[in-house]
Amino acid sequence: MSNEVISELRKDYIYNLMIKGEREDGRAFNQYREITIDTNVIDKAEGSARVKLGDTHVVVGVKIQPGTPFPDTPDQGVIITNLELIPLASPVFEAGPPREDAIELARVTDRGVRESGALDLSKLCITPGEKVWMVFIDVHVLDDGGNIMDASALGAIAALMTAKLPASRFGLGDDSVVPLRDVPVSVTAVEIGGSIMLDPSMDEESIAGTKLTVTSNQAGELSAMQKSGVHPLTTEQINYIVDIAIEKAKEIREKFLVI
Amino acid sequence: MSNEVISELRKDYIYNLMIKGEREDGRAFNQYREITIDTNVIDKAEGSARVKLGDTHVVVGVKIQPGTPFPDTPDQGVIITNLELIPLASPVFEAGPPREDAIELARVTDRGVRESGALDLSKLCITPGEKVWMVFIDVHVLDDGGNIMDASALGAIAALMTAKLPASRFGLGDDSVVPLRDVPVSVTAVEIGGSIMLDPSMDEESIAGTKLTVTSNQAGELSAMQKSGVHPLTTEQINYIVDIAIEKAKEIREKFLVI
Amino acid sequence: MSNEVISELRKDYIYNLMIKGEREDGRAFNQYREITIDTNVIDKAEGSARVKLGDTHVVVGVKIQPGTPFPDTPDQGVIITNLELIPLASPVFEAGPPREDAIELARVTDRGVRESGALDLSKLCITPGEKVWMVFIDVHVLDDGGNIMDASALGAIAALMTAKLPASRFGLGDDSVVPLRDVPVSVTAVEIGGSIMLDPSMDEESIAGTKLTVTSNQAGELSAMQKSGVHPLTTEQINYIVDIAIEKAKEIREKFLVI
Amino acid sequence: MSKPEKLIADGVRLDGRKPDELRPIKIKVGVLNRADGSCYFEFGGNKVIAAVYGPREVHPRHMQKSTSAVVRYRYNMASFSVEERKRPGPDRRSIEVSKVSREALEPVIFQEYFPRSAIDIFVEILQADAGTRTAGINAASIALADAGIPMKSLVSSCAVGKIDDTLVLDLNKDEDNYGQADMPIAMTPEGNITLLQMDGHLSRDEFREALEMAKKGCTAIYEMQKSALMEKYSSQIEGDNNE
Amino acid sequence: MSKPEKLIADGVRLDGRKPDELRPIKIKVGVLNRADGSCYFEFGGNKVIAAVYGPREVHPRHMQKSTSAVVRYRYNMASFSVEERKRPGPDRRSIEVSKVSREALEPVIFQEYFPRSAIDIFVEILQADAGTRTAGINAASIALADAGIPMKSLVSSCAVGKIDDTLVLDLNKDEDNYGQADMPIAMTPEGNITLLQMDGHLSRDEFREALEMAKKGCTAIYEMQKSALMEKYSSQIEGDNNE
Amino acid sequence: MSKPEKLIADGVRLDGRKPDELRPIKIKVGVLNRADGSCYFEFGGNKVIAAVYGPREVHPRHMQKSTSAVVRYRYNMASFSVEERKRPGPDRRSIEVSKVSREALEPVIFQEYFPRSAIDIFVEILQADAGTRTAGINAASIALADAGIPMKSLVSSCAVGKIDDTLVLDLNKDEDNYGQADMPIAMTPEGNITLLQMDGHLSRDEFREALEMAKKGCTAIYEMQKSALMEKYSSQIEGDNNE
Repeated sequence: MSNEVISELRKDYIYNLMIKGEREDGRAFNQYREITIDTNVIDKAEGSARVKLGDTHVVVGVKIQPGTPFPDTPDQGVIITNLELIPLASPVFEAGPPREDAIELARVTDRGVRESGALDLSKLCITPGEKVWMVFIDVHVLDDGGNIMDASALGAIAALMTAKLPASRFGLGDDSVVPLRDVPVSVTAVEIGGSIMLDPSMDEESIAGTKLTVTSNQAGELSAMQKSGVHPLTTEQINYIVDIAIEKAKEIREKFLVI
Repeated sequence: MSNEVISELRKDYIYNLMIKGEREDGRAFNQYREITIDTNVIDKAEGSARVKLGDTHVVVGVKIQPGTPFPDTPDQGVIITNLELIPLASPVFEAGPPREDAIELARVTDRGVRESGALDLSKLCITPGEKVWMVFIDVHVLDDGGNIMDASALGAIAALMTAKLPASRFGLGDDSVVPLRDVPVSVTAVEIGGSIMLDPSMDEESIAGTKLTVTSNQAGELSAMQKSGVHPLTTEQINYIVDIAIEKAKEIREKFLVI
Repeated sequence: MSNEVISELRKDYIYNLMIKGEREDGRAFNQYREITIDTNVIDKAEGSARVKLGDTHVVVGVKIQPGTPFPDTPDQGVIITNLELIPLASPVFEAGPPREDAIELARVTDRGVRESGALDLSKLCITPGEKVWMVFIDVHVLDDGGNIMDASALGAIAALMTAKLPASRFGLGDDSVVPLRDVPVSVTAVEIGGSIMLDPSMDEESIAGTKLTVTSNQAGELSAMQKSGVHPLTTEQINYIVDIAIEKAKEIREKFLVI
Repeated sequence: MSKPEKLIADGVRLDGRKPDELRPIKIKVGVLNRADGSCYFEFGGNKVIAAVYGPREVHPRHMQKSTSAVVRYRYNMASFSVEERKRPGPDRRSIEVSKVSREALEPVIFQEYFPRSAIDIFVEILQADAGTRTAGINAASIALADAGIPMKSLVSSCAVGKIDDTLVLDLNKDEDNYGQADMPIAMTPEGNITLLQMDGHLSRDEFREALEMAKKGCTAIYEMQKSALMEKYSSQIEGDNNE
Repeated sequence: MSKPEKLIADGVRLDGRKPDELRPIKIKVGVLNRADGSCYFEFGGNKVIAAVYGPREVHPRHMQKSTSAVVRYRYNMASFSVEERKRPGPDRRSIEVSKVSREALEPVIFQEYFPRSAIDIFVEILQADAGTRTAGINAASIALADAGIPMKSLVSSCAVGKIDDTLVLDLNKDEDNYGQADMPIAMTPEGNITLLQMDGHLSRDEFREALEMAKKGCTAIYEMQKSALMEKYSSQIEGDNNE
Repeated sequence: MSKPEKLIADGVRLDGRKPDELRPIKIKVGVLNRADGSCYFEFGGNKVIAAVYGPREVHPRHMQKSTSAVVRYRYNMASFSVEERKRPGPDRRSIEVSKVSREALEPVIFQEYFPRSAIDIFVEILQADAGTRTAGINAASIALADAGIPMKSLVSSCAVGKIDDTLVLDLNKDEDNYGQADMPIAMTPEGNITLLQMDGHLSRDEFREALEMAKKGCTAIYEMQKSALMEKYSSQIEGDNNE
């Protein structure tokens, strides 16, 4: 995606550091950059969060409105996750319909929430077959400093944790909290020249052969995974990433996402 | 928009004339080109008008159909104004979705009608919250000779003045006239090298630094304004334009738009 | 469309053969290539057919679902025919919205079915004004060996002949066969240098000045026609094509489309 | 209008025409200032305007042809041209009509005179009443001549249809809605067919008869097209003499 | 909120402001890492962020101008910025707002310094509360300065409206919904008007008064814009001295 | 089908398979005339066809890479391939599937042999029954070989899922709808994982076990892919000898 914005010299520099077991910002291979999460930053949204993950900056807004259920799940609410890589956030992003990178990020963010069962969709039913709550999770990327994936997933769950069902606005009774029952956390690793690092910076991401995102739940079990990028991974690498991702997710959850 | 179609020589010619207080077609600075308005030119439309303003030629058709009101105005009719700069009308127009020029023209035409209160939207309600009259104002530009803006606005109000609500066709009682209660007129001025001229020709428009459209109502008061173009205007220039625009609108209204 | 993929040498070769009354594959001018039709090839579709016409290969799937009738035909079912020239089928096809060739093929296929009255639309009404059967005929072209037109039309009628109304799946009673009352067959001729040939191969199609498709029904009467391409035809040529097309359609119908 | 009992009675159609009678035609040449050539064409209730630009540069450039001009044709219906408002922009029908209309005119244009150029034909349907594509081709043909595009001949176009088992020339909207067949053609003065479409139901013999009827209609239209161009041309000559 | 009985009483507006009082403004300069210049701007309930990239290469290349930079402006509302979720992507309103906002800023940019280049301005509305276009222009103006784009001056923007027959500065959402007129302007420090739109109902005299009121509002905003830039600049100087 | 009480009983699945058993596979190589390489692949109820064109010129040209071929992959579902008719054209799901499928195959293609070229892979799903992406990758891998594209190895793909708390190979549609987890992978014969996705619920240990089960499935598929290619190759040799 952003291959062009990093010079060959810089690539060599990072690569050589890596061989010595170091990263450009001095982090350990399994160390995240500084995380800041502020919630309720957008009053007009039913839930919202601003996440800063190092230089990466995303705002996630959750809008909730009544709508029609899907025919095959008449008694379940609907989650719709959207992510835009707007040109404000990076010189390499372009205006226009979302491209495959943005679509993949949106869909993996969505699966993290959906497959972990974090949202109890059956509690989002208003009238079976007719009216359910539609939960729109919109991820707005403002600054791409690398690893948008984890920032988006963090923002999505943090925004949901503070979101309200706006029942009173639609004459549907009192407002209530969104029925959350798990707190999934996504952890992304990159493989660079055989080494595995967590939470890649933009430069690291741009020279990585492949990324693996592992989303795990409160029980320390897997909810979603996605390999992205052309370099293959060995079974050992995958198992290693899964192990540290689950641990790291636990750490992040306990530190930033206490209900 | 059409900067490219006018040669440097021609620009100089017009500019030099202007310095002498003259225009290429001999008009006074505050004089309009010849206006011709024919109404009921399209039988299939509920209202229609063909406007010729000098070399500029537009046809406006008004279609009226029942539809659903907007949720926030359940007891009001809906106005939808559309304008296309079709490639038939000028060598510089292109096929495809409307571009910013066409969108601006459509929206300013729309605001002229809407903000003047010309249409009594509450009388366009059929069943509150369920069914209202949708008034589609479609401006079809056939020949761009400059100042499409004023020709469109003239065509829109002239078409509305002759339009009927086609109630009988939809089994909703007898046809009736469209509930009009004002006759807004848009007057556009351009600023060229510090001078102000009304009703720019195509060449004048293409060398003008900026345009100001002023829409005023029967009471001689302002309903809508739009500055378009990159050159700034001084307060004095704006006040001057507002004054002559209101007068000119009165003249045009009395001559061409008698109910 | 595919002018570019055939070399000048090859054009000359075919042209010279044609002057001697021969075709590249040895066929007579009014002879079709080998036809194979397999039906019920897609279990998920309500009806389906795979047609091989020489090197040309299409799969037609018919999906049938309840939907809303058009306002002006409240008691009639709806036919929607779609055809895609997907890039898998030819080096000259491109991804993206269907282009004029694909749209023309789809619309002529549609008219063949529709105008012959093959489908009794009044029997596809479920609740007048509210619910009717929507019959989607989707033509998937897999290999373009020339004369996609006739292969599509054959596939469409063959798929319809085996299609079922899936009433039980929608709680609308028992499944039943689609109400067919005619078997239209399209026959396409090309004009090359004054000669008329049926069922053009890809190379013949690409050098032909014009095509004429004639769809006729069981009674040997005309249901639809379409001239396509820039070369004019004389009255004599047209009458000749109509005559042989009706005969050829009869042959094909009797051999391949027995109800 | 709901389906009338009879569309033709005693050889007279609902609008008073005989079976082989065209609707009234009104032609104005050169009605637009910006276009290189233009024509306003009324054909019964159809009101269409055609404009021609070119030969001119081709954008995007990859559409250029190295040995001839590219001819482009855009048939477009105004939103207000029909009973039910039409959404602006091209739909599948207008894309097909544009294609066959272009192919109806290409054979008479000397495209090889203008390699790497475009000849753009724009046809706007301001009011539609059955037969818009034929009205558009008639208008476009005149607009091409008005633009000075070298042509082998004009092209003329009209339809034949079948109503109440009778072949009739030039269907109007009601006849089209409730008729049994519709067959638009376009033709050069030499009788070469450049457009032929048909839908509905015609026997082989009816088809032959319909084709002959349509050709007569085209011949009549051709005379009107020629007159309209001659009139404009001669008035220009006069104008030149008066100067 | 449904229409309140009065929007202003005893010279005090529903949110407690006086007629000629702006909503609170909060400015942060240089909030983004990737952009060449950026600004976060809170204007009452509006939260907007502007980024500037450039001068940089123009893609697609045919948009290049040979003698000056191309200025592009993309105003975009986040889906969650409004009460009813907005569909992502540009609509007709945002295309118009982008156009007039770009024209509000172009006069102060030395475009001729950067032929064949692009100066891209992106404005994201994270939360909307009436006046988003004016907030966006204020933010963009600072972001341009932050990006080091040579400018003749800043541009400042605010609206004047009419509620209960009274002219008031800087409408909030309720005043906008239930008011009688809204008139956003943008202005250079010298008093040149670079944006002017108006809709609703104003007499000629009200208009003149409104324009003066708006100009005063712009002047006040200009001071805040200047301070915010000075603050960032001086903190940088300090930072440099501390090194 | 509504949710059955049990998806697996006594170690036997509803379709009669054992937990680690693949659905029947049918492979035909070289089924298309126009494509450079092609493969028809049936995988249980899935019917997919893959075509490969290339190396060939890249359009639009700005997508060219100067040091290697561009690999493009278009996964597309026929409208009639599923129970509810699918609207034609790409949707968000198919764009994601295309991306990860391309990335599953790129590692085995010698892209650097063909700078400035494109290798285009088209996969059409004619009938879908869970596992379409894995069927598509298997088909595409063979089509690449059939097209003579130089490859390090084939790629094989299948999924492991969890139903009734039991890990099973290669979910069918009902198992997918009512199961607890689905994990498609793709693998080279050397065991390198080129695609890995997962959703649902798996413990760490289940994941490890699932990965091993999937690898066994891929190995079995690899043998079938090889046989299909060998068969075509040897029949060609025979054909050549007979000439």
